[in-house]
Amino acid sequence: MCLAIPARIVEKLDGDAARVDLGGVRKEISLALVDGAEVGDYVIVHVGYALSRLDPEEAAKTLALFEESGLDLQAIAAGSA
Amino acid sequence: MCLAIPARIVEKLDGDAARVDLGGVRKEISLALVDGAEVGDYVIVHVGYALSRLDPEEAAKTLALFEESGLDLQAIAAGSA
Amino acid sequence: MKYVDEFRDGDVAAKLATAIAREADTGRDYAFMEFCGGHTHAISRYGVTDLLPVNVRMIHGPGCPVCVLPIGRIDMAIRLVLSRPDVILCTYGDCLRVPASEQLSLLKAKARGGDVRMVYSAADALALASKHPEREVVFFAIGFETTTPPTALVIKQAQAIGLANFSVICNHVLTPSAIMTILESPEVRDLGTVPLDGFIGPAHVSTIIGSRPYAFFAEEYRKPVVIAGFEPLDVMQAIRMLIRQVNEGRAEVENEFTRAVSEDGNLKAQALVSEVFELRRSFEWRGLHEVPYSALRIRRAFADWDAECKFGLAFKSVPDNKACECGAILRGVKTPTDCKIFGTVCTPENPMGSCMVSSEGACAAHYNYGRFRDIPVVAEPSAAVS
Amino acid sequence: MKYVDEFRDGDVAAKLATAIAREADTGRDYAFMEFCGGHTHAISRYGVTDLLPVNVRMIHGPGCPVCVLPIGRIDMAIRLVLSRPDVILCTYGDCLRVPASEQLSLLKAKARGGDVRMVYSAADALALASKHPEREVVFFAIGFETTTPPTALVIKQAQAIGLANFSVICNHVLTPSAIMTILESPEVRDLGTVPLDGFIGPAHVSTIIGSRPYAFFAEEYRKPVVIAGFEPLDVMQAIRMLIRQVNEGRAEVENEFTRAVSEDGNLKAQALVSEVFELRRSFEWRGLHEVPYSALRIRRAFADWDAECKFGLAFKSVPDNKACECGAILRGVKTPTDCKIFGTVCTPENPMGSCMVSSEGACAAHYNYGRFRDIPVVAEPSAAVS
Amino acid sequence: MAEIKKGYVRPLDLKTGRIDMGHGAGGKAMAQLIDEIFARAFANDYLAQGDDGAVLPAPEPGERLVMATDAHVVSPLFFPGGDIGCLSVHGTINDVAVMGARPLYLAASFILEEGFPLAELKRIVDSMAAASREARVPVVTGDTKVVEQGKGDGVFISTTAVGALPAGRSLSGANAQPGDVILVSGTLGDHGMAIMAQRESLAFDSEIASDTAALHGLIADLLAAVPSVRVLRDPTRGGLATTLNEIATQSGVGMTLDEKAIPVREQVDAACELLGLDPLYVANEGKLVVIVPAEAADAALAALRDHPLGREAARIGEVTIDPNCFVQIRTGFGGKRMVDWLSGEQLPRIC
Amino acid sequence: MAEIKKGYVRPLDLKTGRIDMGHGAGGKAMAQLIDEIFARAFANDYLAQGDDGAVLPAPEPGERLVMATDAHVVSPLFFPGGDIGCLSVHGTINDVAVMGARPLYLAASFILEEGFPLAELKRIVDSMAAASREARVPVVTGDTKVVEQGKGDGVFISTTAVGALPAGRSLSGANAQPGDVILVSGTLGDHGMAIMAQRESLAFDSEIASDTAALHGLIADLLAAVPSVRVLRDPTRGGLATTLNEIATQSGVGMTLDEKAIPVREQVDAACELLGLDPLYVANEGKLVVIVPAEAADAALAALRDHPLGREAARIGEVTIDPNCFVQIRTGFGGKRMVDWLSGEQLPRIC
Ligand code: SF4
Ligand code: SF4
Ligand SMILES: [Mg+2]
Ligand SMILES: [Mg+2]
Ligand SMILES: [Mg+2]
Ligand SMILES: [Mg+2]
Ligand SMILES: [Mg+2]
Ligand SMILES: [Mg+2]
Ligand SMILES: [Mg+2]
Ligand SMILES: [Mg+2]
Ligand SMILES: [Mg+2]
Ligand SMILES: [Mg+2]
Repeated sequence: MCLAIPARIVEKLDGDAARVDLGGVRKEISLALVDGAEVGDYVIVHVGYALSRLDPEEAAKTLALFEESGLDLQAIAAGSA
Repeated sequence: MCLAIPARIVEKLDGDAARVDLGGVRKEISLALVDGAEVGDYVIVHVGYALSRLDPEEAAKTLALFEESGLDLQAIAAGSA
Repeated sequence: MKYVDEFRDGDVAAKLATAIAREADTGRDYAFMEFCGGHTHAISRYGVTDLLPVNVRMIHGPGCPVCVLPIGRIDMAIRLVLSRPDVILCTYGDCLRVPASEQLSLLKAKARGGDVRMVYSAADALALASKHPEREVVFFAIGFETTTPPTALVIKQAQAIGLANFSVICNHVLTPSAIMTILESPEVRDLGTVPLDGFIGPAHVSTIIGSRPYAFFAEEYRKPVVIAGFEPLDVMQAIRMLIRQVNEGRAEVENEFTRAVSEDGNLKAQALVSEVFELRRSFEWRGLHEVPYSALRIRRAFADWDAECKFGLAFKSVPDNKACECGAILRGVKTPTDCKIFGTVCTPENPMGSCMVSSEGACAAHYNYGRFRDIPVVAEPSAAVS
Repeated sequence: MKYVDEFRDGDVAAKLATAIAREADTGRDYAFMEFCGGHTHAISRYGVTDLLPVNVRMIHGPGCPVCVLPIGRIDMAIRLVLSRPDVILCTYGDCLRVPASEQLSLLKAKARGGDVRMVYSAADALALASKHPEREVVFFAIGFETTTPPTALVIKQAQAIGLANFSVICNHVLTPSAIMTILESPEVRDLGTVPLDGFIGPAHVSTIIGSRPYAFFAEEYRKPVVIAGFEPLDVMQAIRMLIRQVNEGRAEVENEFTRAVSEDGNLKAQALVSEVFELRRSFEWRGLHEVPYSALRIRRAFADWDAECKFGLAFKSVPDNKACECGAILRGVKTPTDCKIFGTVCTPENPMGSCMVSSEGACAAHYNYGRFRDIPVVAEPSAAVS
Repeated sequence: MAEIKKGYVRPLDLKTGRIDMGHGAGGKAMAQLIDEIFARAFANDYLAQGDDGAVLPAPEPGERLVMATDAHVVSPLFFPGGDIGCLSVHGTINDVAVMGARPLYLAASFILEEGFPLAELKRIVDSMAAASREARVPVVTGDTKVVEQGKGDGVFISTTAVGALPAGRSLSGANAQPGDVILVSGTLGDHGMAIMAQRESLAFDSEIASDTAALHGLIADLLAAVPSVRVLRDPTRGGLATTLNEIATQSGVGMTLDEKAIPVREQVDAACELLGLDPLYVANEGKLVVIVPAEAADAALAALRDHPLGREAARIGEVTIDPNCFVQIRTGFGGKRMVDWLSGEQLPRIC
Repeated sequence: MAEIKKGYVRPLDLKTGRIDMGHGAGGKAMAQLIDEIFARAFANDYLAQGDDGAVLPAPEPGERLVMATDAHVVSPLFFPGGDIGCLSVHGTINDVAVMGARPLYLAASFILEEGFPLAELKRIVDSMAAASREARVPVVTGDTKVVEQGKGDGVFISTTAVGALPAGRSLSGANAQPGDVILVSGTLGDHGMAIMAQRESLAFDSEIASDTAALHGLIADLLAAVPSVRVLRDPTRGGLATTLNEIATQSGVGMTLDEKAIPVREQVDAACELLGLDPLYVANEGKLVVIVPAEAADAALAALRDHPLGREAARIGEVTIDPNCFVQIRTGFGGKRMVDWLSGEQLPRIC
């Protein structure tokens, strides 16, 4: 449920409005539900509203966690598991 | 101006309404503007309203007047004009 | 169709034609005005001209409600329907194509989104208002005395049932005032540029007003009047009766249409009309300018159903197209072919003046039915009628 | 697409698959419920099942707002829009096909003349109301905590600008109550017919409510919860984290979706929601029957924008199609293929139950993406992926 | 269409069902609609190919192709004497047939309005299929689109017919020559008046029925008897008057008609009087205008009258020399006037 | 159409004029509209015959006819990459071309809504004429109807194309065989997404343009290089997914696709993510699905890539044995799933 997608703020518009970019597609959304989002930030967009900012560091950490499996595999190969 | 056509009343309906016949075509009209029109009478119909009753005797007289020309022609032929 | 076909009989027509030819004095010209578009239409539609002697000339009068409706009245209706999406403007089919300002017409206003609907009868407009209580239904009423009583009736009915969303733009006009205007025109009265030997009087208008109102013209202006039906034999017979009056030096009101017209007319309808309407001090007629006491407006007591009051509509006079000769044609001063743009810029497709709109208009009648006469026929292998 | 494509990487998926296979104890089965349709969709759409060991089974939960919307709520909206031509009913595309009574749906009500419009955003519904002051614009709002704040916002905006022709039918429901209901169900709690070793917790709901609300379940019911994003790698990682908790005997709330979810969630959105909405004592969920304190209604202060008050709408509970097993499926008790009419009478073309509507519904996901698995493949000349 | 293996098990609800947007979206709902309404009614081998286009036998050697198309937008959809379904078959077949060609194939495209009752759609398609069978001109390919409510008017049907024109045959509106005789195959104005009688704003009662019919049988008989026919045309929109003006203009000739000779049913005549219309401008959907050399006129008239659709055929006038291309008429009254093109729309008038 | 001698002297007002009911009534106003907008734009000898049907040279001896029709009802009428005019030419030509036939002639019927601006009509017709000239497929006959405001949607255009199919050539959706290879001629979903971007309710900005194009040139090159092609089809409404399911069902086979190999532009992909749609179900108007025997796949791919319309052609899957006629896909993620028919309409979703 709750289809939402991370998009990058490319322009802040009047009021709470902002323009976001997703793979070259631009759409006007509302920032009324998040504080402090700035141009360049990624926000999670749902039904035309940003729900939260996306934390790039946490994203990188999560991606690194996925790769843990690779590390473990090496450990297995080394017979240490 | 004032396109109007003689049609025969074939049925009296509720209120002032009546059904008239013109060459086999039937249409509902209003008799609100004429008094005393009955089934069988011809009325002059304009924009869905009967404007007056048509007097069959007068119609016959007028047709006869047209033919006067024929009588005169005979008179001419007889050299009396 | 009984009482129709008998009055269109070609054999009788031939006999009447012979009679007219015989009775007309070859030593003089006769010029008669058929006041009504209905007569104009019959003359063109049935080719009556072909059956008349060359010295009998028919002049088309202003008796076509569409033709005399001034631009400003249509503009008023267009402004209303285009500015108020809640308005349904209904009117008779005849009005839809009348040219108004800015190259618009009610038909074109419809194409621009106005809710304009054609009705067959005033009663249909009333029914529409009952059916659409959430809309404002405005009936754009036109017509001479013939068409006025139905309008009076629906206004009374709307009042009786308290139908608040119905109203009427009243454009009803009066025949006698128009005839008077023509008789008073300098061309007829003083200059004599329009020779006028008599009138064919209205058929269906007279079913309502009777034959009496014409007596004044016959007496005061010494013009014979013959009230005639709208079938072609009626017209021919009326011409014959007018020729006789002229020949005999009479100027009387005669009634050829006795099968439907009495001296008094329809008193019930007359009473209804005077209950609902009153005279306007003055009203603009296309071609005749302002004509005093020539039209009706809705009485105060029925003001709630008077769209002009209800919506605060203001009439603004708009001059005709400069090239258009409608005015002169309606007064009998000119004929359609005198107009420089007849048949070129002005056609039934793109009428510049109102006489090109209704098939009763002098220009449209000549364009649709008669313009072949303006062009010499090169050759014709098959014989035409003699 | 940054932050999207990285989380769909097939090479990483293969490594994660190996890791899961290695970490899963072959001596036991694992049954996890993904609460959200978003996860259900990701699993089906990307074929995640193919990458899981056979002893890891995913149970689809009730986390699809379309699937849990009871027939009676849609009926209410249909009755309104069909009985009042002045109403424009707008809603998200997802709601249009949900089957209601009398073989209707909002889409079919539209075909019957109801003015039903799809909007992309609650803001579009508000804009529609400003644009059509002569109409009543009713927004049929559905969704979990994710979709609720935008609805709260437009209600506040309507109040601020005094937009009297806008109102909302509020169907917003709450995730924790639904999870609780499942955990309290006899099948899970007493009968043990639904083995449930842990939950994948909502992604976008949690951006709003944060991770804290799940602590109760972990502690009280001893079930591990991993909040995860809706991309397929997120799902796989969450499964791996759940397997680890099970293996290690832990029952904690873990957060895989730290890039967007904090412990507290979006406090601004939470404040807005509690300003505009209050708890309903009870609300019907499709498949779960009445669930206490599981939904929101519009507060008294905003009653003018509450369509249920404004139009006096009454909810009438309507039983599901008898053959439909949606309820059992939503509680994890049955799977789509347990339903006798799955894929025959009930298809996405003619859904009998709501699980066949949204592509997040368990039945639709299995029908659209997975039903080839139910049928033995005869032969296949080209090699499939291993 | 190919037999589409049903991913749907429940048949269409032909009693209370209605068209929704899904029926035009290209997916399963559309496949089912096509399968259960269109393919079933039109059933023929060409349509059964189920591809984007139908593969069809070409005309005989030496023959040329004739192609004609018409959009049908009639309101009401059902009227005395027919409906939009059979009309859409006849209207296009006739345009091919008046060129002297054998109509071979029909293509049909439907624009359906959301909310349109399936029961009415089925009635229309069945009527269309019956007309196509009777005419022996199969509907070999088709298309269906759905538009939102308020953006259509129930059903619009565009049909295109392809026919084969025998070598050496040349019929064209440009072929009329001074001295030729003008015939019509029967009474005029029936179709248009049958439609107008149904309009809410005009409603009157009559027995007037549309004359909608496929004319290729009548034309085949006529051409077999009188190969020298120069022009054939079906006087549809704009009526006889407009059709004759078109031909006069195309051929650079004039025409003179005899009003008394033009066949018009009494009720059509009466309805025209009521509404202030002229039957010469009222549409026909099963009538033929024939122009033949004078010497062949009697034979042509006889051939027309031998066919059930030509029983009331009449000789109505002659072609004349006229660089102005005017069509004139001798009125029944004894005068003469022009018969011009239809101007604008035929609107009922009060004056 | 014949040169209609003008009973009108004032040209159409192409700046501010609008369609009114008179333009469809069959009289002079219609003649002028046809003359000044349609005949002028489409100008060709067949149309100039001015009769009810066009007389046309038949196909070469031994060739068969192919006939296809489509109604076009797109909204908005103008969109990035095209408009309803060129679309209506391409859409129908393509249906004839995918049968392997040379498209020869087009018939076009227009349903215009009262009030539609003449300027826009002219733009559309000019675009249609340009597409027809470029494709060298003339519009040989046509029809125009006008419907009242609120009973149409600006302009609907139904086109029918006739083509000639060389002897011995047989392309059909029923020809796919297990082991065959599936190709597409380029990126998917461009047309549908270009349209959706314009919808008021969804509006987003992108550089996505419709791919609308006539494919018969590309097809001619392909068939010249690889005569063994078994199936061609243009994946229009319902997208690639529905087209492949149709073919699978017609041929009684299964298919397996490789998701990674399917070309989709980044912006189309992104727009689909935003709206919750799947590019495999989004319409194309200038793309080709090609099914060839495996041994001819490389040659076919090369032939496609040699043509400007096939630069981004790709091999996307294989035909399998499957009595259930399922289309399956290996996801980029490494799993497998079905790709079913489009169900209902593609609606943007929030969940
Ligand atoms: S031809 Fe036209 S412009 Fe000239 S007088 Fe007649 S109506 Fe007026
Ligand atoms: S297949 Fe349909 S009827 Fe059966 S449980 Fe699923 S939604 Fe309900
Ligand atoms: Mg045609
Ligand atoms: Mg036709
Ligand atoms: Mg024709
Ligand atoms: Mg098609
Ligand atoms: Mg409608
Ligand atoms: Mg097609
Ligand atoms: Mg196509
Ligand atoms: Mg196709
Ligand atoms: Mg046509
Ligand atoms: Mg519209």
